Amino acid sequence: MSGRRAARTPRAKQRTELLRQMVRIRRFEERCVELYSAAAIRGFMHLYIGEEAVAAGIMQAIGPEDPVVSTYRDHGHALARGLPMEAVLAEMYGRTTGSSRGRGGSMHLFDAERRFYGGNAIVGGGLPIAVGLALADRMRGRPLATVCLFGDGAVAEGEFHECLNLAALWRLPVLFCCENNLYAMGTAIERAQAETDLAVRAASYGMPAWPVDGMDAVAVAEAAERALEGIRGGSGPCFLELRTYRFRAHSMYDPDRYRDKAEVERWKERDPIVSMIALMRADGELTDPGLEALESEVDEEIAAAVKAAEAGPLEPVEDLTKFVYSERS
Amino acid sequence: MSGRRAARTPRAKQRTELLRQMVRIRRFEERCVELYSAAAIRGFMHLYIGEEAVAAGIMQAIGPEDPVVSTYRDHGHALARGLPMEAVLAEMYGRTTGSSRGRGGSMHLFDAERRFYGGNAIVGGGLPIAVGLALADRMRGRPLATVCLFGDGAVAEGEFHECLNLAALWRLPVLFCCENNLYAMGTAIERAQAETDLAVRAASYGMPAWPVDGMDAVAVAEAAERALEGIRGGSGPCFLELRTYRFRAHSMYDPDRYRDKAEVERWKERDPIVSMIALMRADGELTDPGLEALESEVDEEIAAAVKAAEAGPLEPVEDLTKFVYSERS
Amino acid sequence: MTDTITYREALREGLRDALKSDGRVFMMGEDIGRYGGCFGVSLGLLEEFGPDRIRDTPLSESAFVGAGIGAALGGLRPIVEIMTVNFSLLALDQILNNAATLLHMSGGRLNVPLVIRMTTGAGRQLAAQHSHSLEGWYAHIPGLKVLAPATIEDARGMLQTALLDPDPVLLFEHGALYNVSGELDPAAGAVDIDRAAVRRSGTDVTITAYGGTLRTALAAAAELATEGIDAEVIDLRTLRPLDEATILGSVTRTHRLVVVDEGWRSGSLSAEIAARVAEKALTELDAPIERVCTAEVPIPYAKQLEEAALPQVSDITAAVTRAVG
Amino acid sequence: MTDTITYREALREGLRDALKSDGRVFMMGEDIGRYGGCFGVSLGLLEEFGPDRIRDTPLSESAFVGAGIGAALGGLRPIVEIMTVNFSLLALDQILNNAATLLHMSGGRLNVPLVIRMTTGAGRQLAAQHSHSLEGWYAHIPGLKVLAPATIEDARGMLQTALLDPDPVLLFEHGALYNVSGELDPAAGAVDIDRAAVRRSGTDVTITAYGGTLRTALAAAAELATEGIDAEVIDLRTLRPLDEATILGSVTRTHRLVVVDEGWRSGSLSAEIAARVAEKALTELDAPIERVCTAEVPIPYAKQLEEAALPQVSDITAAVTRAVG
Ligand SMILES: Cc1ncc(C[n+]2csc(CCOP(=O)(O)OP(=O)(O)O)c2C)c(N)n1
Ligand SMILES: Cc1ncc(C[n+]2csc(CCOP(=O)(O)OP(=O)(O)O)c2C)c(N)n1
Ligand SMILES: [Mg+2]
Ligand SMILES: [Mg+2]
Repeated sequence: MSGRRAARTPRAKQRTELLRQMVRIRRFEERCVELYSAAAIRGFMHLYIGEEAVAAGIMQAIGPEDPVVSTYRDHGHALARGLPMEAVLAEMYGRTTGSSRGRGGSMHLFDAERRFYGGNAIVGGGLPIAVGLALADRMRGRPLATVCLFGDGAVAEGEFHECLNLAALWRLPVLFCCENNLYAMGTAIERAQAETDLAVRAASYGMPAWPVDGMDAVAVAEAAERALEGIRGGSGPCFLELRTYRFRAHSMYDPDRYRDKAEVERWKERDPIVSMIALMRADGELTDPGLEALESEVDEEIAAAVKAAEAGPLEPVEDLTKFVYSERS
Repeated sequence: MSGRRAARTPRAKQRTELLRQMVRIRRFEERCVELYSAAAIRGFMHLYIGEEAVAAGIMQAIGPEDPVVSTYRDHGHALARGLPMEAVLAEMYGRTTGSSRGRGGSMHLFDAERRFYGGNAIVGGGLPIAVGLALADRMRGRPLATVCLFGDGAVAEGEFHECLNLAALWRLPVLFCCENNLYAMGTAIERAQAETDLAVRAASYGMPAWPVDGMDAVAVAEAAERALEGIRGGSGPCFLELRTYRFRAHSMYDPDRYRDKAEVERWKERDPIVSMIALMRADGELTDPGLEALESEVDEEIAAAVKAAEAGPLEPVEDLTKFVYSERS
Repeated sequence: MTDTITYREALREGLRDALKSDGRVFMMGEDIGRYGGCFGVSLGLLEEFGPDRIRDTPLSESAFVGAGIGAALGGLRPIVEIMTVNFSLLALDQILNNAATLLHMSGGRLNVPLVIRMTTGAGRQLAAQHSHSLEGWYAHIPGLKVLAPATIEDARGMLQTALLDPDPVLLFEHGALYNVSGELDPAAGAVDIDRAAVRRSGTDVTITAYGGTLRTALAAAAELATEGIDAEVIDLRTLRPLDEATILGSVTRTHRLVVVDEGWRSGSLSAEIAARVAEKALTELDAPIERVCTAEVPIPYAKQLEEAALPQVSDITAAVTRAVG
Repeated sequence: MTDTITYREALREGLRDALKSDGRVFMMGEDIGRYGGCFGVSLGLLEEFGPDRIRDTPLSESAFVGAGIGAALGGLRPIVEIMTVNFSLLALDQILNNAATLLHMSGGRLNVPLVIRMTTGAGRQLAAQHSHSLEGWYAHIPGLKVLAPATIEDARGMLQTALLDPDPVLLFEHGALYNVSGELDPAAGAVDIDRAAVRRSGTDVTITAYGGTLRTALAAAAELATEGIDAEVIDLRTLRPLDEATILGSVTRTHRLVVVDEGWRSGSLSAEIAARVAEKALTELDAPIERVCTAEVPIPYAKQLEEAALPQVSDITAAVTRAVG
């Protein structure tokens, strides 16, 4: 483990952790693509590759009790939040060892203990839930903040508006995190939003709102910390526009015909993992052996997750109707 | 008719017409209250009394082909738009001579010929329709503007947001007219909107938006004219916040417990009809006989409408299922 | 000892009991506080329990219903009021895709102990957009329980049972019932919601009804009795899950079935009841199943048209007469 | 002469025909243009007809469905695509309270000639929020027509008929059908939407199905034939208004009925069909009505669970065997 030696300062520790989470997400999803091709994973699968800095940064900034509400593009959020990779992958395999016992799949990861409330496949559908979670924590006197993640496309939905207004009106502790990757499926933001400066829109509800470089995990973490300070201080919700980009197609079904290849390449030059590695190297916080060790640890974690997922049992069909209603105690 | 002699200048003519419309609405609704007590009118009935300057001003500014989309508080809009009072009242009587053959009642006045598209009892429900009407006129190359009326309460609905964005994005010719009477039923605007300056909110979609004194019919008409100029020039939608007040309860069922009586009295001092009369008198545009003549004309119109409504036939119950689907030709 | 009390007051008592006995319970909805509820059900509760627990919301059905789901996930016991079923469509995505689904979709990891109340039904000349009876439609959705209190006792008691439920429960209150009064033991508490109730026993024909149509069905039964026809009247009470056993048991005794439903005929709950009987008790039937439902029209404003559209006593007696004829 | 063509292509041809032949027709929906439609149905139409007539919308289901209603009122013939039925709940208020209601509520003064297309159904492991079959639920609403093309011919032809209709028409395309191919006369045009179609005639039992379940029903019938059971298979085609006559006629000949429906059993369209038969042809039945529906669960992701939830060939053959047994 000598390669690690470089990482000693708090700053270096923080960056190492951000890097580790981003690499976990990236490599995990690269493996998922193979597993999808091998038909081990089915259904819709939306990759987070390119956007890892957002999940890494946000999840580093929040506490273990802060609720998180995610979308169908949830692998990165779930992993960075601390859901065991085994449970995530087993879910995508449809096994009872999955985080939703195989009933949810890629788009519906849950973890009540880690307060990870899904995994929602209806665009905008998670926002009201986040508002309610924040309300509950506030009414119960718990000084927490709910993190609500959603895309630029969700901003056009009526629920976005209703929820920003309600959270602002009631000064609820919600951190609205808009992952602006410039596209909603094949629709570029200019063709969906009359005002493409999303922070301007959010600010019109009377809450602090600002754009953040979503390709820079440190910037994301710092922005989230600053936002959380205000939220925990009781000043109401806050909105971050995390400017990012997805390197892959919208889903495994998407032929990706609507983007200019050159645009994709330009964004890839800002790969959040590559940038972080470069930064840490420049600051003497990362050595080659250190990086290798980190990567091989991640690879081991992935290999173990695959093995465990494959070994996970399938729910017997007799149990199909379980969990439609709670079992009476 | 010597009393009329005062009204000669274009300005005087315009004001006389505004006054006439406001008096029509006021007296009509006062009569409706009596008719409601006498059980000639039933169901929900929402009075416009106090807000007459808005309908009078807006309808004066638009052309005969411009579509209008209204709410359940639609008597004033309908009358000022030119729907025959007889058809409006017969509708509230539930007669076949009503503007909806008695099927709609107070909340659902329609007139295809005058492009008056209801009368919608779902708060916010008319906004998408207005967007579509504007789209149709634009695609058909007709240089028209759709007027969309709704209350301050509707601003909290998701549809408000979706429609303002869509209209702004597609630069559609819609004049959004928010009748801000400070209450949505019993809920004061401060308890419903995080940002109570509604023009600020609308402007965040990138459209011109400004507040207007909704107790001043001339100001309303001028604002609408200015807005329509831009809209017809192709610059996209516009939003007017018409600051007004309802003097009566929300509906005939409302005990009006949530407002301070002093607040109501303060607003009544700004009665749009009283102010207009005072203004016109001061400018020598209205004489006492002129006012009396105007009022008695209106009273005659109302008396005739009541008579006609009472005489209107009821739809036979055999025709209940008519108009569920169109008759095939 | 019993008190005379209206359906509205019984509901209010149920709400008050719940708010008093469980600190996790709170209410949320449009005009439930300052206004006192659009039908006056929650009048006085704001003053008694304060604005933190009696929350007036903006006109944002999707947001506040969804917030109810979130608050339930967060450990509270929200009672959300949607003014009327007519506006619930704006929140339907939250109800179907989240409230009804989260337990299963999370493999049992998340519960949504949420109660949603709404007014339903026609009969007050409120016209097409304000007269829906969609409770039977909601009863199509797995994961929900759907209750329709038709009596004073159920108005007070069902809410308490609903609040004990770990899963989302929808409560439909018929708008025509609020002013109905009756006797109630002030100490009456939670009621069983698993079983339908035989509100009148009889031997000649089974009439099922619920919510707003129960009184119509009972009136029809009384009229039929004068003609020597002895009708059994079942109050379904819980529309999902249906208490099939009580219905089938009755049909097995009477051999005739008339289903009354304020929903539009095609695809209403009445169809499900008829289908269950046709599947499970076909040979018991001595006459075709009769359904008395609302005509398939958007409800018109004009009084005579609205009356013609809705199930009336005479429609029920005519159907029974056909069935026993 | 016929061409081999997929269901997806047949739909596209139908759209192209409509856009070509009527300048008032235009399309609106999420990702129908640049992306080519989430299932590729509208691929190439943007290039052919331009962005004014092929309009990509923001994610605002209520606004663009309602805008379709407004555009129809304004004299155009909009075809609105809601990506899938799962998202249509967000637009349900517009569909029920405006599209379905305006004609009646205005006393016949306003027409809404609007076509709404959406994908429906499960079977691709998309889990609870992306697997609804709500077409039968929509068939509850007066004022709407509800179509479910199950064949290549109907995929192309129903759209044209729908566009000729002065009232709102909903078209449900089952997601599992897009890649199915078959023969079609390139000149094939509008089809009748008033009648169900007997896709296989038989004498022993009537099986009704529609949309995505038709193929399952036909497969079951083929299997049953090898066992000497001759099933008649009816494709409902139009779910509202139901062609009751064809169903009753068939049952009068076969005396046995199995209703197949991908909706959740309780309150699905299958219930309405069973109810109609129990009302109007009770004495024709020689066996209880059987329903083969989707299990009453939010559809799970795991393959074996999803399969267990949905109607399979073996479920149908088992039901038929019970009915004729
Ligand atoms: C209400 C709704 N409409 C449409 C869809 C189909 N859909 C799934 S993801 C998506 C794009 C969402 O874009 P965005 O919010 O920007 O998130 P991103 O996928 O870019 O992360 C669409 C249209 C859906 N799931 N829900
Ligand atoms: C979607 C919806 N929710 C609730 C209602 C009940 N309701 C009718 S009018 C109204 C208040 C609307 O206030 P506002 O938009 O300000 O219009 P105003 O009545 O003041 O003219 C409410 C809550 C409704 N009709 N529709
Ligand atoms: Mg995006
Ligand atoms: Mg208002």
